[in-house]
Amino acid sequence: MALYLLRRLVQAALILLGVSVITFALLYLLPADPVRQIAGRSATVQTVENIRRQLGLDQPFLVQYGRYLLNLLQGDLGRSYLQRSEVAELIVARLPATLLLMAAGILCELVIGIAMGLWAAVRRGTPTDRALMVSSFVGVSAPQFVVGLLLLYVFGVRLGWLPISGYGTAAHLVLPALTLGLLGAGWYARMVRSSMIDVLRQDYIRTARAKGLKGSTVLFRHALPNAILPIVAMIGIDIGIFMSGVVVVESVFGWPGIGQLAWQAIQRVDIPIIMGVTLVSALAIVLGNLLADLIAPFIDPRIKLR
Amino acid sequence: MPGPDGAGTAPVLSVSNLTVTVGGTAHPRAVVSGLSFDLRRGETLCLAGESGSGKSITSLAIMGLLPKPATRLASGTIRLGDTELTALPERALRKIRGDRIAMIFQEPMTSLNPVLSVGRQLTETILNHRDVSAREAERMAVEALDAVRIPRAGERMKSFPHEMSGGQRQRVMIAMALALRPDVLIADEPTTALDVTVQAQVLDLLRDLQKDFGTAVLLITHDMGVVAEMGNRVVVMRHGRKVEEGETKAFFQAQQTPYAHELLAAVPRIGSGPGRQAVRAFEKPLALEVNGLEVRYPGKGGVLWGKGMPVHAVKGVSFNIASGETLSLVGESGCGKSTTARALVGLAPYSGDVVLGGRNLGGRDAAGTKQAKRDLAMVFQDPYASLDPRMTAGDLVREPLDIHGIGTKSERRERVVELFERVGLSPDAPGRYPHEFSGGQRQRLAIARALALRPKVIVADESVSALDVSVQARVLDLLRTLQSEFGIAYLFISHDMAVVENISDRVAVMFDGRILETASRDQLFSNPRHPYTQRLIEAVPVPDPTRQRERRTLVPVLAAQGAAPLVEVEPGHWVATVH
Amino acid sequence: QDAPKAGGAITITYKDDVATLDPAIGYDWQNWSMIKSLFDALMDYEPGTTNLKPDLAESYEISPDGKVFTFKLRDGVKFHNGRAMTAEDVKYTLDRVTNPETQSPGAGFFGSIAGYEDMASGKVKSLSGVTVPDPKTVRIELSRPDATFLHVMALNFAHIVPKEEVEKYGADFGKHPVGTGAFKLAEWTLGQRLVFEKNADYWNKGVPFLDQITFEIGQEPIVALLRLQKGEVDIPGDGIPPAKFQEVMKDPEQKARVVEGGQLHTGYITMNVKMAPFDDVKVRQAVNMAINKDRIVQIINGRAVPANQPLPPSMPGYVKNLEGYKYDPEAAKKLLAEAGHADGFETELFVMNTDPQPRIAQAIQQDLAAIGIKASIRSLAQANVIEAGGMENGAAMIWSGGMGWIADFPDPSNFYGPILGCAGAVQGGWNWSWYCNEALDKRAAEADAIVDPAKAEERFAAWGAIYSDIMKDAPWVPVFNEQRFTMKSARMVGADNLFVDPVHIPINYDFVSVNDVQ
Amino acid sequence: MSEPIAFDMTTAVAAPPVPPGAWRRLFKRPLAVIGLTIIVVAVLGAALAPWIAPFDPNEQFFDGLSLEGAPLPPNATYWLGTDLLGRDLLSRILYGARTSLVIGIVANGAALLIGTLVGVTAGYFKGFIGGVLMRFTDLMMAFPALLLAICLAAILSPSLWIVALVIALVNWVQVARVIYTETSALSEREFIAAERTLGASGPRILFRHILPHLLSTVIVWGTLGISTTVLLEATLSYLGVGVQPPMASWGNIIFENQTYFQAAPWLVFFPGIAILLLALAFNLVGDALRDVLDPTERGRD
Ligand SMILES: Nc1ncnc2c1ncn2[C@@H]1O[C@H](COP(=O)(O)OP(=O)(O)OP(=O)(O)O)[C@@H](O)[C@H]1O
Ligand SMILES: Nc1ncnc2c1ncn2[C@@H]1O[C@H](COP(=O)(O)OP(=O)(O)OP(=O)(O)O)[C@@H](O)[C@H]1O
Ligand SMILES: [Mg+2]
Ligand SMILES: [Mg+2]
Repeated sequence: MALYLLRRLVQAALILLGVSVITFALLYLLPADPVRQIAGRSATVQTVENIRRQLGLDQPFLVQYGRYLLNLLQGDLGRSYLQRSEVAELIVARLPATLLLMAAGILCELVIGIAMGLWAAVRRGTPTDRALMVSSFVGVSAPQFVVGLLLLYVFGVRLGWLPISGYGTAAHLVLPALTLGLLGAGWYARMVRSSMIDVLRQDYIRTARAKGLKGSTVLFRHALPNAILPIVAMIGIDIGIFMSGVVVVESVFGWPGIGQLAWQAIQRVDIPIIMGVTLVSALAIVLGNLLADLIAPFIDPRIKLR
Repeated sequence: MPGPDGAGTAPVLSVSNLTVTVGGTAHPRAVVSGLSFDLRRGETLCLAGESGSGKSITSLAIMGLLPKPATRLASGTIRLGDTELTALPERALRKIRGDRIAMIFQEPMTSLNPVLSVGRQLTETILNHRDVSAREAERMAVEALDAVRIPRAGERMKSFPHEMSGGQRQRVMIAMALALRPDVLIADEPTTALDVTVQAQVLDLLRDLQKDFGTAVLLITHDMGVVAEMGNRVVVMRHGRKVEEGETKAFFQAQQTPYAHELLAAVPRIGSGPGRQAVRAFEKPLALEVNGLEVRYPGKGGVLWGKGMPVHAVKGVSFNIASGETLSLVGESGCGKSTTARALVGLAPYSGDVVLGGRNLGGRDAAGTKQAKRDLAMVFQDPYASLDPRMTAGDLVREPLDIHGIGTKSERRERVVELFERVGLSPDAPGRYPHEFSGGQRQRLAIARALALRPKVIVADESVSALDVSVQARVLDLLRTLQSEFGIAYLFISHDMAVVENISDRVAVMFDGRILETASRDQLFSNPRHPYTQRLIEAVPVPDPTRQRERRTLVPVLAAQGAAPLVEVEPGHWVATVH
Repeated sequence: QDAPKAGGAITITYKDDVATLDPAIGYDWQNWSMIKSLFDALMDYEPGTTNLKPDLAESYEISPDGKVFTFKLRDGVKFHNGRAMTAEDVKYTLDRVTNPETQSPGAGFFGSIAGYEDMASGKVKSLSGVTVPDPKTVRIELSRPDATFLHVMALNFAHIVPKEEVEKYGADFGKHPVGTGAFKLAEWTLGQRLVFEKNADYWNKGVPFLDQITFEIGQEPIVALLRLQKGEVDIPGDGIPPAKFQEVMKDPEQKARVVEGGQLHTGYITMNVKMAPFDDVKVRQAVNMAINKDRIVQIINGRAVPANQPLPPSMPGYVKNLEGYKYDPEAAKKLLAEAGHADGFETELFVMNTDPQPRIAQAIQQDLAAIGIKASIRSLAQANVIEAGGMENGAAMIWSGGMGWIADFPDPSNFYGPILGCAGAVQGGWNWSWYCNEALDKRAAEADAIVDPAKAEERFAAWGAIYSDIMKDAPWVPVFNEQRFTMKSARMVGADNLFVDPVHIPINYDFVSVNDVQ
Repeated sequence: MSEPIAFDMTTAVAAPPVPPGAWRRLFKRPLAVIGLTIIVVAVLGAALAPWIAPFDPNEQFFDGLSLEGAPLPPNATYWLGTDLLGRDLLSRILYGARTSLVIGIVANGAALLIGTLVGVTAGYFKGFIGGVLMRFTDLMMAFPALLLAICLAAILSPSLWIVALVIALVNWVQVARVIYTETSALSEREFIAAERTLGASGPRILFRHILPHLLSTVIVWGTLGISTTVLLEATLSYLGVGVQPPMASWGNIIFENQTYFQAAPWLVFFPGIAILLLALAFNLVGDALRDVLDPTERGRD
């Protein structure tokens, strides 16, 4: 087991290395010159070349990457070209918000999604089931911006129950998390429904019912754990989605997450920030997936880690 | 013989005119029709009858757990005391289930929740119906496990179903049903997967329960020995109808219908099997040679850190089988029989040598693998779990032929039809899916599958235990015929000593991962040397209610034995030295 | 209007993060005026206007040849850290901004100071043209006469920084700005908010009025407007979002709080004169005649006025009576035919990808199609468009929207050099039409040599002529000049021109106030 | 052993009705028929757009905007209203179906296919192959898709097929993850062990025994994927990969206009409904298909 963990951690490091090479290469190939972004529109050619030399962007790719890697190994993510501050500092400032939103968003998705999925599976084939199906598709097909703004309008402006935007208190978290939850719940609902339908007709469910267990116990204790495995995998995926940014929701609710930072950096080829955000989110994704794999045997004891 | 305590009193459970159909409303087909019977307090009613006759469906109907949407209760009433169950809302039914009526299901593997520990599944029932603390529930659960003779019950609470042997799972099911001392216990083939020693204990337990609490038992079994031993009354079913009903004693003395007569006649009895000459290993080429086989299951521990003690399930087993020979492996539940079988077919990593037709399977190359699989087939202990639920029976049986590219399409189809016929499955069976069969029918499906390739060796794990005697007889016949036709060697794993006596050339007795005694069938049955073997043979229930009740010696658990070497006490008869 | 009351706090929102508050580096439109409030320069403009006035300089003198500027510094100016500002700080500031290691995007503005070349090439660490005769005097010598130099000294890049603080924070100075301005930075929570606090020690007594300004960042403009309507926000920094513009303008109550003003901005289409068929002046003229500017203005809800020359109307030098190219597709077609493109041709139109730019590009595309030019749109991120524009054969046509020219300072010369002069028509330059007219370059240099303030009108006229002549060659299609619409909360007071200050965008923080304080 | 007893089960249980072909059963389900109809309508609408669209989708009508430049709500001339440039929304939705169907069906289908193959293979063959495949999946997942898209956009000239490619390249990863997890659980089931002892080859077990059990998951991801990919296309187009203005797609109509959803709700509502209907239609057909192919559903009326 410890060996497995060790192996996976080594693999994780390799994956991060791979991500860094590819990203760096893509940014290198990108037909947009970060130096010109730094130098601004009034810069002379000489200024541009000066800056290029200072940043080492005139060096061949391997030299540039090698230097980046060397710094990275020392924990240095470099300085942003345009913000002129430590990338690590910028990311650390926004990481708590992102993690918080991620946790709350995933929680919302899970609660809404699993509830919908269970309900639909139990009421399979009835109008309830169909209504739930339509709602999950509405959630998935709806543009984030519109949903976010609608919620904000209703609960923030009209009813005034919740703050319109910002970050800080639990009340601020509700709307953005709910928006993400409503949008993502469709996936969970459909997945839960489909695995639950498979599980509900297994013999052991019959056993559980024969024991006279309550419907909810049968559902939550016996059926759900058997159906939840793909859901765990989906949480791993969601971590990726949240980390690489839920830009739209973040900006609607003024949420100081990593998504906005990344989006602005991408628009303006701020390579150190792009690299930093990519690596941090890659780390989260790799760890998230590792966690999902580690949890799997707990959920289904027949699965062995290999 | 002790009469039922409450004989003559009003029935606790009364089924009348029960009809269950399958196939939806468009094309209904009755699988139980017009069935009526009463079950009184403290009484044991045995429901006997051939495989597929509707026994399990009847019991499910009583529980209100008929599989939807395939089956439907078309008509009839089921009364528990004064309560009409068919009309009861789910809520009220729930209160009754598990508490007043408990059920032991036929297939133990699929009937236990794979992701919950055994302990949790047990305590939950208790907590659900009794107002006790979690600790108390746990204590009761361990007690129940002890009662069904699960060794080290306290530790076993943490096990998951897949970590237990077939018999152990079955005992967990029984423990679950018995834990709350229900009024009515429906037991669907409760002891089929159990070796005779444990079977005897479980039956005793049922009897005690009946004595102490007046529990009424509806016992579904095809084992006439069990019927004779346990039943107060017998109901014989066929094709979904009741063909005969009567007091057990009277039933065994004289049957009213020819069908019942045939049924009893077909029961294999120890000492009545056809005389078979043991095939000596040197006379025919060896089909399978096993040397020093050991299997360990990785132990449980924290998922992240440390390892638990590995389970040493098979501790150095050696035997060989000549082609055309049948070697039976007997032994109590959990002694490692299935594990040995799984190791042979490559499903459990092992150490030691397995030599099939001169080739050591331990180091098989890719080309050898496929041939080896063709030559060595396995029939799994739990047929339902081993059949792909999304394939039709026909496809399942044809599949081995497809895999190995045997014959043309039409030849394959013919072979499949033939196989179905030979294992006694109806012509419509190929189009049906596994869940649409009865337990016994599934087992036949699994046998047909193994036979499809005409392998050199077949490992049959409790392959006839779920079959009613008539089908059992037929299948055993089939196995024998094929053996003489193609020289197939069988490794026959069973706990049913009568069947073993019937089919084997030689017998190996296994205990706690080791072989204690091997001998030819005649030697073993006439002259068992090891005390364990002796008790095993003694414990076999006999289909004669008059003879049964006297012979009641419990088999004590043997103290764990060291690796005692086998000694040849007479030619071909080896016994572990007893300390 | 009552006299402005002192006190109170306001909240302003922005969508994009504030990158830095280092005056040598900040060049985004949201930090531009923040820096102006934290720092001061020798020169500034009168609030709400484009009229230059001395600021930290008490007075200045220009030598007759226009090459030597001598600034006398004001007394009693203190940095936020309490130290008095001296002439050495001015020199330090100018040395720092021109030092290549600072990587200032504004370094080029100081090109006329003597010794700039040596600085830029890294040979020296100090501008030889800047000297400090005494602690209250700075003498700046130019290598050539430069009529815009006073404007340059009012640029953010020339805002004075204290050496010790810069050295203390090093590269992080932009996050810890210390200046002499009316406000000082009280709090900066990365990615969330900046809080400015009134500088009680400000040399200009009575200013600022507000005690505190909070800038909230990362806020969608639509949401900012909602919050404004709820009274949580005083100024939505990104303006009224297009989607809400009509709703606001239709509501008299809200409309009353919108201030409209001109902007030193021109939106234009560049045509790459090095790429066929735009190397033919007739084709470029035809395109000029093909564009229906009124329609485009309509598409953006009338938030601009149609343009016919590079300079915006509020810029000195704007030629009021220039005829320009009238919208006339028929004539355009004829002209195209004359150029040998009777059947039109295919080309590409680059555009930045944020709304409403792609929409405007589509309107242009349709106008071009009407005269037979099939332009396919490449809608890309800003950086990619800029990159394409800076390559000789990179982009045939670019719609400048979103990257367009907003003047750094209100002087006509600012629209020429990098974007229409030969200097910008190089690899990586900003002259996306690659138009290079040596003769005009010479006339531009001559115009900028007219340093005598008395001759300003003459100089403006010279520039006007230059731009008129450029339009004859038609390297651009000037499409419109954007108008600014600033919306404010009801409690904010101040002259309208403070809310559409041409230099302080969006508003002049130092001079606005709120009316709900006692 | 004496005479075998007669096995006259045939008489006991009448043979069930011959199971009709899966397709025929499918067509018997009203919901499936509705779904199929919607799909056919969408495909026809896209294919016949030049003939049935009332207007040129790219023409900016002078009377398509109000004097202040506001788009027009649905009216007699422009049935679904006009967009911010005065173009006919109905025509744009019809033409946009071409793009969106390619994305939602082809690109999404490709992603589904790749993801399923990778996930199933990795889940079944644990060991080296599985490890490598899953780590590759992790790598792809950890890698910022948007960046890849931007680079492709800048390097290649944008086209529908590029965006389809990018979407397929990006979206398979998640499918692979989920399928992988389910496969690893499935491959521990006893019947898979039974198949192995029969000598069934890896591919056979994968495709004949494991895949059918994954059908429902595949359907879920496939149908929900339609919505997400169609919307993703808009993001990619925005970044310059894929279709460029003025070419319409359902996604980019929404994307361009979403800030106007209060001022001009029809601009978001109609294309949104189109996406929703398409995804729902596929889901209806998928669910029905799954039921038809699922043996345990027999007998459900
Ligand atoms: N879901 C189903 N769909 C169709 N037929 C079914 C279904 N379940 C059971 N049957 C059929 O109903 C009949 C009765 O089945 P049942 O399980 O009651 O048999 P049984 O008497 O318990 O046999 P066994 O001893 O083999 O377990 C069998 O012929 C079986 O094939
Ligand atoms: N996957 C597993 N992990 C851990 N222990 C296991 C596992 N499978 C089986 N065991 C243990 O190994 C022992 C031998 O099991 P096996 O299945 O071989 O018994 P068996 O002789 O076939 O018994 P039965 O007659 O009840 O089927 C049992 O104690 C069982 O609990
Ligand atoms: Mg049965
Ligand atoms: Mg076993």
